[in-house]
Formats: sequence, C-alpha cells, structure tokens
Amino acid sequence: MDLLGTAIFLAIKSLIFIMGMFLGAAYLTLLERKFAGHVQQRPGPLHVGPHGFLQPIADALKVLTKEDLVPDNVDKVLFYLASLMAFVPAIMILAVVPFGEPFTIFGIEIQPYISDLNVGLLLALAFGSISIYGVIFAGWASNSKYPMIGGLRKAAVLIGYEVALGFALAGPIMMAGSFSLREIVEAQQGMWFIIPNILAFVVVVFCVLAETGRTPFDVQEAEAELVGGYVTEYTGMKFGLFPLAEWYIATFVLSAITVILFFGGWQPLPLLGWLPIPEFLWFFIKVFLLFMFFLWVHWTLPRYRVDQITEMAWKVMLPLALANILIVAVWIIIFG
Amino acid sequence: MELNATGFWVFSSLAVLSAIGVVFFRNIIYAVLSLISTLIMVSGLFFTMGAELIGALQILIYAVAIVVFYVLVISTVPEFKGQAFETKYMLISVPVGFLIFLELAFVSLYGAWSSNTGIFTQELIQQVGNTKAVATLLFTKYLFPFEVASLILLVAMIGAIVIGRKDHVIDEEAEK
Amino acid sequence: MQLWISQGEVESIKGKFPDILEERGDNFTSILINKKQLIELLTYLKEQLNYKMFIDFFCIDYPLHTPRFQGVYLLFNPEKKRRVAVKCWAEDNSLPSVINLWKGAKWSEREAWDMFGVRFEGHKNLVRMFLWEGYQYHPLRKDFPLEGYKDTYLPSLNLKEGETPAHNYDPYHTPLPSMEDLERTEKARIKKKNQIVLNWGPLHPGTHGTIWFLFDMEGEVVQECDIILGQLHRGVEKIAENITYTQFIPYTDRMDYISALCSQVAYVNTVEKLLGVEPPEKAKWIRTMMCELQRINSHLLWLGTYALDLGALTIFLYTFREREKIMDIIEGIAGIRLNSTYIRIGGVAKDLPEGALDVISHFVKDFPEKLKEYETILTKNRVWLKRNVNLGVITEEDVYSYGLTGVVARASGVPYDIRAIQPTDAYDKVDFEIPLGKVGDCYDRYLVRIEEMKQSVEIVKQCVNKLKDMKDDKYISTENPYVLPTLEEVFNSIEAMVKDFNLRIYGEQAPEGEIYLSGENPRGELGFYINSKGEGKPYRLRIRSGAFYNLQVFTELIKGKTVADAVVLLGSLDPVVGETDR
Amino acid sequence: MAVKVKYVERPQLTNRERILFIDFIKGMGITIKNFFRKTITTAYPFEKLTPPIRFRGTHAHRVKDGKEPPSFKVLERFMDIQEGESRCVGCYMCQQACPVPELFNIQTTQTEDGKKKVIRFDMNLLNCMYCGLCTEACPVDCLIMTDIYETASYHRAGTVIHMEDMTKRAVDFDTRRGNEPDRIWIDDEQRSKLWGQIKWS
Amino acid sequence: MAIKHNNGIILTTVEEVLSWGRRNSLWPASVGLACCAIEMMHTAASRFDTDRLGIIFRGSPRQSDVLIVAGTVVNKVAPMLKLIYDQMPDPKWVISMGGCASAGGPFPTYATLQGVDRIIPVDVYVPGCPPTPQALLWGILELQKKIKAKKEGKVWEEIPIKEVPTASQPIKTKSPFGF
Amino acid sequence: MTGYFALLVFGLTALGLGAGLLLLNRLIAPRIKDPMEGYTYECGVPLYDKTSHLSLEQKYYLLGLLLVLFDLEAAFVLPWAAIFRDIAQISPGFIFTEMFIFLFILILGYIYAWKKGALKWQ
Amino acid sequence: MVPYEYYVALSGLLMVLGLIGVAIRRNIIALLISTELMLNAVNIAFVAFDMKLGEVAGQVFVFFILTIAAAEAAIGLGLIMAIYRLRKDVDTETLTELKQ
Ligand code: SF4
Ligand code: SF4
Ligand code: SF4
Repeated sequence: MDLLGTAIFLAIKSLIFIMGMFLGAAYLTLLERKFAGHVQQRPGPLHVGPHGFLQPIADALKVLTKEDLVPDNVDKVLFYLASLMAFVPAIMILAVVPFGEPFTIFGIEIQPYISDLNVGLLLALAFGSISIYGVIFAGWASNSKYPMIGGLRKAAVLIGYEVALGFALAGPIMMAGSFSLREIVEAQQGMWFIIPNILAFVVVVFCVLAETGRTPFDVQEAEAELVGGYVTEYTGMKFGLFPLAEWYIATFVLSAITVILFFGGWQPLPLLGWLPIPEFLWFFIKVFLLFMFFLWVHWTLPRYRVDQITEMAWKVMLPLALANILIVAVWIIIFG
Repeated sequence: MELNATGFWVFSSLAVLSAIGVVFFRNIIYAVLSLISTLIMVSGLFFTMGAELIGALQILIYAVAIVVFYVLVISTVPEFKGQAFETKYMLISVPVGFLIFLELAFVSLYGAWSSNTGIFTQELIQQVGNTKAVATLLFTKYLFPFEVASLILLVAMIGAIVIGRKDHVIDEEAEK
Repeated sequence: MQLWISQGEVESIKGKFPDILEERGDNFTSILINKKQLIELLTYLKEQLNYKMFIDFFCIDYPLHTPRFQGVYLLFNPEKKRRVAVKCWAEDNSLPSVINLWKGAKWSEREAWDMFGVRFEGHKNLVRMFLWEGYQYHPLRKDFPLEGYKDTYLPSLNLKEGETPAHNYDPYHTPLPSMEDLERTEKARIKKKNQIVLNWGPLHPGTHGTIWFLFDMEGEVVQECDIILGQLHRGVEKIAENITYTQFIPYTDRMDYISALCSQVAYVNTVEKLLGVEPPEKAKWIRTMMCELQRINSHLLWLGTYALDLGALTIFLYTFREREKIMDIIEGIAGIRLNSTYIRIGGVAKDLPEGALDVISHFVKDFPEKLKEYETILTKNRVWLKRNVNLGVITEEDVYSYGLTGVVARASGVPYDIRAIQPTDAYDKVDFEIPLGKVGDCYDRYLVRIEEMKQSVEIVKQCVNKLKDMKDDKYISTENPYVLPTLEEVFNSIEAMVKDFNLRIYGEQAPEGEIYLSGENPRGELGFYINSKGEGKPYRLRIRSGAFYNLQVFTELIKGKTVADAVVLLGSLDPVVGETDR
Repeated sequence: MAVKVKYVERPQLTNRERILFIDFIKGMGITIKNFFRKTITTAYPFEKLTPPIRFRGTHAHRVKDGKEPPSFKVLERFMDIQEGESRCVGCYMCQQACPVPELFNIQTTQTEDGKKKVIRFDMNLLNCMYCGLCTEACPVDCLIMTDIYETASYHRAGTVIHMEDMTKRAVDFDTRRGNEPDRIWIDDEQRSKLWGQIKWS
Repeated sequence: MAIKHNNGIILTTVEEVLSWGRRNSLWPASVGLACCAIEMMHTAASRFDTDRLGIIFRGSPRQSDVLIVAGTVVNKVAPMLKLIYDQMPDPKWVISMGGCASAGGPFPTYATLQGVDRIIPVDVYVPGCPPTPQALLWGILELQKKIKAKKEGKVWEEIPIKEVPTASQPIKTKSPFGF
Repeated sequence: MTGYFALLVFGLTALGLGAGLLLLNRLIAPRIKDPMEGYTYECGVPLYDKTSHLSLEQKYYLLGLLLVLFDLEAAFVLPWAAIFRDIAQISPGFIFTEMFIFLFILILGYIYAWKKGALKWQ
Repeated sequence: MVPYEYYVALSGLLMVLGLIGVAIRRNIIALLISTELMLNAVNIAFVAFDMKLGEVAGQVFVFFILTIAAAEAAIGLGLIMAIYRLRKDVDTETLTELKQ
C-alpha cells in the first residue's frame, strides 16, 4: 500500500502542477492579448473584470459550454483522441522541468518539480515530438481539406525543426555532460551556456517558434489560407485544448527549457545576485522574458511559406546546429 | 521492488493488448495508433529494467520518428480497399511463431549469452549511471559497429532516395 | 485631349473593310461592322493599327431591333493613346468569341451570356458568370424587371403569424439557389483532373470578400483554377437604368467600397462630360484632393490586409490606425466614413468645413513617417522578400491581352495611368510621378503601391496649398441647368425650388449620345459607358471595372503555385468584390 | 503636363543584415516603439466619439419653431401645422430624390379647412443608405440627418422610424448641436487620442 | 443548456455564471460580405477594439458564437450563409449588420436577398449603411443584454428595448465583472 | 525509479484531466440539432469532391525519410555529447575524431540528399 | 525484481504476434508495422539479458536495431512509393502481387 500512498501523493502534486499550468496558460492568453493590444496601440481585454482580469475565465466557461459538435464524416475516435494527443504530451514536458533546487520550508522538503530524471532532456525532446501525432491525426480525422492540409503542413514543420533541435541540444549536453536538466543548471554556475552555444541558441529559438506555431512559422493555421488549419472542424473544449497546448503550454514549457539550457535556469541574473529574490522567481522572470520575446516576434513578423520553412530547417538550421557541435567540442578541448 | 513488478505487469499487458491491436485492427490508422501505444509501453518496460537511455530513445526514435514516417505515408495514401486479412496464414504462422518462441526461451534459459561480458560491472553501472555506461560502451568497445551504423544509414538514405524519388521532379532541381 | 481613333486610321480601315459604319462623337467613336468580318477587323486593329490593349466588351439590348443585341468592343492603343469602339449586331443571338485574340475577353463574354443570353461561338466554357447554373433569366434584358419575379414564399423567420414589420415588406421573394444548383455551378466550371478540388472562398478570411475559387490541386500545388464570381452581384447596372443620374451616385460608392470617392469622381466626371457641365475650379481641386486621400486609404487597406494575409498581424492594425484618420477626415467633410456620397454633378455636395485643411495638412505631415515604419518592418524583411520576390510575374504581353490596368499594369512597366492619359479634374495641374516596376512580380506591385501613396501625399499637399487660397470660391456650379441647386438657394428662391423639383422628379435629361470615360481608381481603370436616349435615366450604363479584369489573370498566375501563394497573388492583385461583381 | 515616370527601386538584403538579423531587429524595434505609445482606443460604451456636425445618422424632422427658411413661410399657407409639430409639408420631394423610394411611407390628408396635413411619415431605415439626397431635396429644411447612430433593434419593425420620434430627435439634436459652427469635428479628448495635437489655423 | 430550468438557487447561479461567460466571450465568425465588412474590421481595429469586450474574430464558424452578417447577402450566397450558420455550434446568435443584411438595403433587386432573417433567425438588427463601428458595438451590447435576459427566462419580446429618440450618454460606472 | 513513476502518474493525471474536460463539455453543453451541422466545412459551399485525404506524395515520404535518418543520427550524437567531457579529459582526439568520422559519413548523405533535391520541399 | 524470464516471455509473445501480423495482413504497410513489432520483441530480449547479466552491451545492440529498423522503414516505404508511381495506385492486389 506504500505504492498507493506514493501514487496518491504524486497524483495530488501532479494535479497541483497541472492546475497551475492551466491557470498559468489561461492567464498567458490574457498576457498575450494585452501585449498584442498594446503593440497595436489598443488596450486589449479591458472590461471583463478589472483590466480584463476575468477574461480568461469567461473564455474558458464559454468554450466549456459550447456544443460538442462532431461532423458527419469524421473518424470519431481519432477526432477526440487527437485533441488529447496534442494536449497531453505538451503538458508532459512540464513533468521533467525542474523549477529550482529542492528546498525546505517548515521542515518539509519541497521539490519544485515532478521528477528529476537522468534522461530528462531526452524525454522532453521526445514528448515535444509526440505532439506531432495530435496535429496529424486532427487533420486526418477531420476528413476535411483545410484541416488535412493544415495538419500535414504543421507536421512538416515540426519534423524539420525537431531534427535541428536534437542536434542543437548536443551543445549544452556536451558542456554539462549530462541529460539531467538539474545537472545542466548546476553546471552553469560560472558561465551560462549561451556563451559558446550562441548558434545553438539561435537554432533553439527558431525551433521553439516553429514547434509552437508562432510567426514566422504559423503556417498550420494561417487564417488567410486555411481558415483554422487543423482545428477548423473542432468545437468546444476539443478545440480549446489545441491552442492551449500549442500556443501557451508548449511555449511556456519550451521557454523554460531554453532558459535552463542557455540562461542558467534559476540562477540570478548577472550582477543582480544580491537581490532577495528566491530561486524559482528568478527562473520565472527569465521564462517570462523569453516568453515575451516570442510574443514580440509573433506580433511583428510575417510568415514563411511552408516549403520555405522546411527548407530552412534542413538547409540552414541543421548545418548551424552541426557547426555548433564542432565549436563546442573545440571549446571544451581547449578550455577544458 | 514492488514498483518494478507493478510496472512490468501493467506495461506488459498493455503492450500485448496493443500488439494484438496492431495485428488485428482492420483500419490501418488504428493499427498504427496501437503500434505507438505498444512502443510507448515497451519503452516503459525498458524503464522498469533500468535502461533509461534506451527507454528515452525508444520514444524519441521509434515512437516518434519511425512511426511518424509511417503515419505520413499512410495519411497521404488513399484508403486501402479489399480484405484486410488472410486467415489461412494464421494456421501456419502460429506454430512457426511458437517455435521461435521456444527457441528464444531455450537460448535464454541456458544462458547462451553469459560468456559475453563487457567492461562494465554492475557496480560501475550503478556508479556512473546507465546513460553514461551505455554511451561509453558504444563509443569505445563497439566503435566499429557504430561507424558501420553510419554507413548503413548513408546507404539507406541513398537507396531510399533512389527508390522513392520521382525522377523528373528531382532531376530538374538537381540541374539548377 | 483627343482620345479616340483618328480620322486617318478610320480611313485606312475603310480601305480594307468598305462596309463599316463610323459613328464619331466627341466622347465616343465607334465602328459598326457586320458579324462575319468582326474577327477580321479586330485582328486588323490589333495587329496592324496596334490597338492591342483590351479595355472592355459589353452588350446593349435593343428590344425593338432585330437582331436584338449589340456587342461593343473597346480597344486601346498604348502607343498613340487612342481608343476605339467596335460595334457589332449579334445575329442569331450569338457573336464570335475573341478569346483567341484577347484572353481578357473570357469573362466579359461570360458576363454577356449571363446577363443578356448572347452566345459566343468558340468560347470554351460558356457558363453563368454572376448567377448560378439553373437560373432562368437574363437580367439585364430590358424586359426583365428590376426586382425580378417574386415567386418564392420566404417570410422573415423572426415574425409572428400575420405581422408585417414595415410598409415595404413582402413575404414573397425571388428564387434562391439550392445546394444542388450551387454544386452544379461548381462542377460546370472545372473538371477534376488531379487529387482534390478545394473550394477556397467565398466566405473565407483570405479571399478579400466573397470570391469563390476552385483549386484543382495535386498535393498543395494548384494545377488548375477557376473563379466563380457573383457572390456580391447586386445588379448595380440594372439599378442604374431605373434611377436618375444623381441617384446613382450613392451606388457607385457601394461598388468599390474601399475607394468610394474615386468611383464617384469617375462617374460624375462621365456624367458631367455627357451633360456638358463644367464644375468650378475649387470643386476640381477638392475632388482631386479627396481622390488622393481615398487612394491612400485604399492602398492602406490593401497593405494591411496583404500583410495580414502574409502573417504580419500588427501592420494590419497600424494601417487601420492611419485609415481611421482618413476616415475621420472624410467623415468630417462628407458626413459618412465609408460610403461618402460627397461628389455631386457640377461640384461637390458641401464646401470644405472649417479646419478641414488644417487636419489634412496635419495628416500629410504625419503620414510619411508612419509609412516609413511599415516599410521598415516589411520592405527588407527576409520573410517578406521570400514570399514576394519573383512570384506571379506578369509580362507586358499579359497586360495588353488581359486588359490589366492600374497598379498591376504599372508594376509590369506599362505606364498606363488615366490620370496622365486623360487628366480630369485638377490632375493636369498637379505634379506627380507615375511609379513603374521593372519585373512585374508581387514585390514590384507592393513597391509601386507604396510609392503611389507617397506620390498621393505630394498631390494632397499641392491641393491643400491651392485650396488655401480659394476659401470663398463656389464649390458647385449651380448656374448650370443640369446642376441641382444648393439648399440655401432652394430656401430662398422659388426658381431654384422649381429647378430642384424638376431635376429630382424627371432627372437630368441628358442629350442623346454615348460616352465612355474612365478614372484612375486605386484598383485600375474604372470606366463608365453611358448610353443616353435623352431621358432622365441612362439607357444603358456599363461599368468597366478594373478589378474584374485584373482578377482574370489570377487563374494564369496561380498555376503550379501553392495555396500559400494564392493569398499573396490575390492580395497583390487587390480585387474588391463589390466592383468585380457590381 | 508631361508624364513623369519613375522606376521603383528594389532593395536588397545585404549579407551583413542577413547574418545579424538586422531586418528583424529593426521591425521589432518599431513594434516595441508602438508598445510604449499611448493607446488610441475609445472605450466605446464608457467613452464616445462625438460625430462631426455633418455626420449623417438617423433622420429627423425639424419642428416649427420660428426658425424656418423663407420657403416654409410660402408653403405653410397650405398646411395645418402647429407650433412644435413637424415642418413637413408633404411635398414628397424626399421620396422623389431618394434612390430607394420604397422606404418612405408618407400619407397626407385634407383637414376640414382645406389644409393639408401629414399624418404619417415612416421611414424604413433598413433600406436607407444614408446618402443624404433626401435631406438635400427637402425644400423647407424639415428632413435632416442627426448624429444618432445607436439604433440597433431586436426586430425589423424597431428600425422603422415614425414622425413623432423624428421630431423628438430633431429637437434634441438642435438643442445639443444647433449652434455648432460648420467645423470638421469637435477637437475633443477622444479625437486627440488618435490625432495628437493639431495646429488649427 | 442541458441543465433544465429549475428554481433552485444553485442552478440559477450556475446558469448566471455560464451566461456571464458566454456574453463576455462572444467570438464572431468573420463573415465579411461587402462594404459593411470594412467597418466590421474597423470595429476590431485599434480605434474601437472589440477585444476590450472579449470579442475576437475567428475564421472558422465551428469556433464562433455569433455570426455577424456584414454586407449584402445576395441570393447566391444565401444557402452558403445558411450552411455556415448551421455549422456553428450552439448556443449561437446572429447580428445582422447594415441595411443590406437586414432587409436588402438599397438593393431591392432580382439578385439580393431581402433580409438575412429570411433564411436564418436574427437576434439583433443594426441599421446603417454602413453602421459606424460605434453603432455595431451598440448592437453587440444589445445582444449581450439579450443573452442576459434569456438567462432570466425571458424571450426577446419582453426585453425592454431602449428606444433611442435622443443620443445616449457614455456609461459612467463600470461593473467590476464586465457586462 | 520514483522519478519515472511520478512521470507516469503525472501523465495519467494529465490524460484524465484532458479526458475529463472533454467529457464535461459533452455533458453540460447544449445539443441542438441543426439540419446541416455535420456538413464538412469548406467555406460554406457544397463540397466539390468528398475526398479530403491527399494521395501519396513524394514530399512527405522524403520528409519522413529525412526525419528518421537524422533523428537516428541525433540519437547517436546525444549520448556521445553526454560523455564527451569525461572522455575528452582522457583522450580528446579519439572521441573527437570518432564522432566526426560518423558525422562526416552522414554529411555525405546529407549532401547527396541536398544535391538530389530531396531537401527541397515542393 | 521481476525475473528476466518474464521479459523474455513477453518478448516471445510480441514476436509471435508480429509474425502473425506478417503472415495474415495483406496490406503492405501493416506488414511493415508487424515487422516493427518483431524488432521490438528483440529489443526487449536484449535489454532483459542485460538486466540479468548486469551488463550494458545489449543496450548498445538496441541502438543498432534501431538503425536497422529505420533503414527497413525507409526502404520498405520507398518500395511503396515505387509501386505507387508505377501503378499510380496502391491497390491491395498490387501489393499482394509483391508479397507473393
Ligand atoms: S438618406 Fe438616401 S437612401 Fe436614405 S432616405 Fe435619404 S435619400 Fe433615401
Ligand atoms: S421633402 Fe421635406 S417637406 Fe417634403 S415630404 Fe419630405 S420631409 Fe416633408
Ligand atoms: S448596408 Fe450599405 S454599407 Fe452595408 S453592405 Fe449594404 S450597401 Fe454596403
């Protein structure tokens, strides 16, 4: 029964994490809308609650009580499964992301993460790429042309950038000598990995943009071309899970991983170490800044055509990632 | 450890169930779905055996890359018509499979592998961790097969491109 | 400026085709030929006399004449800058098709079939243009009533039994197409040859209105494309035949609703030429200024939606911010933001209000800065370059063959600009340059439009300077018998009231004759052909819309491109459905 | 005037710009610059833009209040119009001028003393295109267009306006804005959000 | 609502919360047909910014709650529009923007549909040609009122219609929970 | 091991929550049948042809091929990267050349694919 | 600790299932998928022996099996492409022809 006890404890902890992520993602939508608004000289959500603070709640309620419409020609099982398949892997990445060192409050040790694994980074990569199924199956199950094209497009983009991402991760791994995200952060005591890994960072930024479907890579739901992309036929909560997973949860989690890999995770910003800010807050500050950066890019740039994106993945990003490996290898051999 | 045992039973039963699904689902897309499920379950089994690196790579390479390849091809192929099964082969395949199964069991029980010990002992593995152990072995002792793997991949790529390409399209671009 | 075929050329034609009939007027010169020699004559005009640009083709219905329908071809000589009209009676309700000479004739012939029921021998796919397959009537025939035949019982769903919401409410309605009809319409257009046929539009965010595209696709690559128009066909040409010249002005707004003022100016200029009205100087300058403001407005909308189609979401809102300013100006001057019925025959509806020039000069001072911002984001952006450069190249040949006008023609290096060829209003007094492109791809069209906005700003500046000195001039020449008096005059004098009554009730009794005149719309040449039989209403009013012809080339450009390119191509052609469908 | 043509320049992206992402950075600079600008939004139900005096909104009937033009004085003789009632003399000119005459429903009667009275003046605003031709045709300065635009309704009949409403509207309009000069718009706070400071001459 | 009408306080509260969510997150399907669509775009743009009220335009009808029919509906488009309406998930509303959509507008011709309410039920009519963005926003606010009234079990005839013989003043006080 | 167990529990919780939300949506949302509500959306027009699944396309095949091969390559590179630091202290030249021979061979394939136009995604 | 024989048994079971799949499926893609199942069975066996012997060599071999699986998939699907191009359709009959 020890097992059951652990399981229940873990389930509660997971639930807290997931709920936190849900709420976080909901408010990230508000953040995005506010940011987009101000970039465009308008205030964004304003009247639903003070400064639009209740807007995400209203949206969530609305989406939850929309008719659950299943079109005639769809593959019903797959249709429902696809939205789960997009959502679960995206949130699973959260489980391997550490938000800080374990710390003790009132004598209880608290681990600000679900699991700290030796192969954490690999699993994050793996989960990140499993979400590709959600996209393809959503397109396929809908049995409609726009979703089909949108799904395949997104799949093509994900594929291209996943490979580049895999190679780009090699740099930080080489520096830290481990797949464990915690160890990677610890290895950045003296110097952040951005220093020799600048190429990898560029690649990772592009990959995150591509995987989360933000401009210049938002081909899958390019409104002007494909209406809603692979979610065109989705209604209600089935639909709600997609943007939640793709635009917010995935962006957040991948930003977190990027911060861990290149910006020293929860270590304070340089020269600001004296500030009385707890570790995980530093981490959130960095993630927030990176997230804002992605938003900023999203609301500025036009989008590529899908073949240009994949071509860029193979012809620019992959060589860059390989070059990064070479540079880091030489760096390690020279500087130890 | 209780956790391992539970894990084994859960994962293995699910793996077998989904494997049955792979074999008997008429709709190819469901078969592939079951395959994904099987692969993930197998990866879970790897984790219960302590093979972390392999477990992670199983998901990364197998459950994602290879199956995505299948899915891409399937989802762009018009639906297959006709009868999905040929039951007459069932009669042959079951005994043959059973034979192979017996053989495997025999080999394993008599420890045909015991002679082949590597540079790692159990303690060493515990110490450096499974990941590094596997990696070190791969890049030292099995260096030669490792390089051969790259050749295999190269050949596979060239072969596949040659087989799978549509001549007129690609040659036009090659000329450019 | 003499814009019609010269006497000498007609003589040379007469040498070859002795039995032509020349009709020469100040504003229209036509050659009537019989059906047998039509193709020969057109070929001669195209190849020998260099009338190689196709402007328009349309039909006129004379119910009492046999043969009943007359086809009119309008051609243009880009070197000598001369136009000619060729008329031909449609014997047996049919005419030879000229799509082998000009590809641009394809749609206008379809339109003639749709609207008049005239057949075209040799037309490959003569289907309904604006209405659907299965529609029984040809609406532009004189015997077809404007409101159609109301034979379907189709009451409002919001009413309770027996309720009538308004005095002009009729529960009976003209027939609607069924889904099968629409499906037949689709299938008549295009044969499926490749993997899938995708419906793109009409109710789609990327199609700039309700254009309905059918893409026959191999994967994502479009192999064959056809366009179904008519999702905004409101029967404007038919309406024009039923109302007076002044009453038609608001409808010109609603055709090309993005550049309402330009359309009004083009229309009013035509009517004024027909009536012989000369607007006062001040009105001319106001018109020019408003036109150019509207052009900036229109190009801004284009830039915004184009950027939106290409994914640059923020530009869209930035351009709309500037548009709001222009809308504010127009609202302050004319009273309505979008469909501002501001131009009147003989001048403009109201004088410029106090402060208008201040606001406009504030705007033109401010605007180039903002334009620079957009350019900083877009022009040299690598994504933008990748999406635009060398896509959809239109050659000079295509321009003539399809009758492309406006920016699309100019981006291909054809300096075809009505403002320069046939200046109306104050265009001959202002200083501006016509931007031209060298390659003719989408990027050139983008650059040309940006440059045009800059030129428009210059023109507006000149107009503002000029208008500052004209504070107290008259803005409408009410002394002319055809021009409606202003309210003050009506209030204060009986004669003006009687004149007003007469003009309102009987309309402007235009002298008999024909006229074709055009204006440079942001979307190309917007031409009006008016056939007056001396009544208060036009006998036939034909609108030659730039977007209608520009859109035709899309089917050619899209071949072998993907859907993602379709938005770029369509955006760079910048059609407005209100104008294509009328 | 000679036609001047000008070939547009096609800018190129240099390699330095390409490698350093100068194009992206510049663009993002613009967006962030706008981020720090003030918003231009009019928060509609809480703040309202005042339409310019020339705004063509819902129609209204001016009433007989002693400010009539001379033409009304002439026509009034045949009419039975009390003070405070609509000035309309039932001349049907608005309907004549309107491109969509069906939208009007004007009825007049003869009173006992031989005078004419307008008993019904309905306009179906759903068919109107707010072109203002009717107001320009009205010889007695009766039919005007006000600055009222909030006319949404739950049913069609709600959008048909009657004479009583129209007179009320006109009175309201004239009291609020009757004395405004013919200015392009009121330079209030809402406008300056978008426009900034304008130099008025 | 699947939850039946019930006088229980809890259900009423739940319904009220749901109705609040719905009316504060009205996503219109962007069906732009003609001139009015331009003004609809302007309503969504910075000057008037529908996003303030939680209104964002969606491309696909499957994810939208309100169909703003903006522009002339000609006969040929009518069946398509009906299809789009059918494809929207419940609960759904329709705003008919502009004269054309509401009653054919200035086009009483053979080609135009004389009012979109002949094929789909309309909740709010917004007259104007085109209605200014503020007029459209007013229409949306009216729709929100209607949704609120429906929660109270009323039908639209009972909702007090604010006749606007005169201009209205800006609302002074903001509710902390939105509309 | 507990780490993986936690992962499992987390995954199940997420799955349960996602499924629960879908179920909740299905339960409480209204279901009013409209005549054509199941019709596939294609801009509101009747479908020209009902097939929506594209038939076999080479580009996806090539894409999948590249994914498999390069992902596998990454699978070799990543463990290598993990031990690089440790071994580099002992014999940097060995570990370095070893991987770069491997990469070199694959870069050959990459160049071949590039030359053959397989990277160009039509 | 779960005895390694259990894992081997599981591996055998999967192997059998894979074999059945190969035998009875007429669809060439399903055939390839079944092969993947068999390869997985082998993987499990390898890792199980490793567990028994306290070794990691077996896991190294899994790497090579992954390589082979990838190559197999690449070539197998390449063949489908080739057939498709030749026949312009992937009909069952065509595929069975190949199988026999
Ligand atoms: S504004 Fe125009 S359409 Fe409306 S009633 Fe007056 S004249 Fe008629
Ligand atoms: S024109 Fe004026 S006076 Fe004449 S009927 Fe119309 S509103 Fe009345
Ligand atoms: S109501 Fe007026 S603005 Fe709106 S679509 Fe109709 S004509 Fe255009």
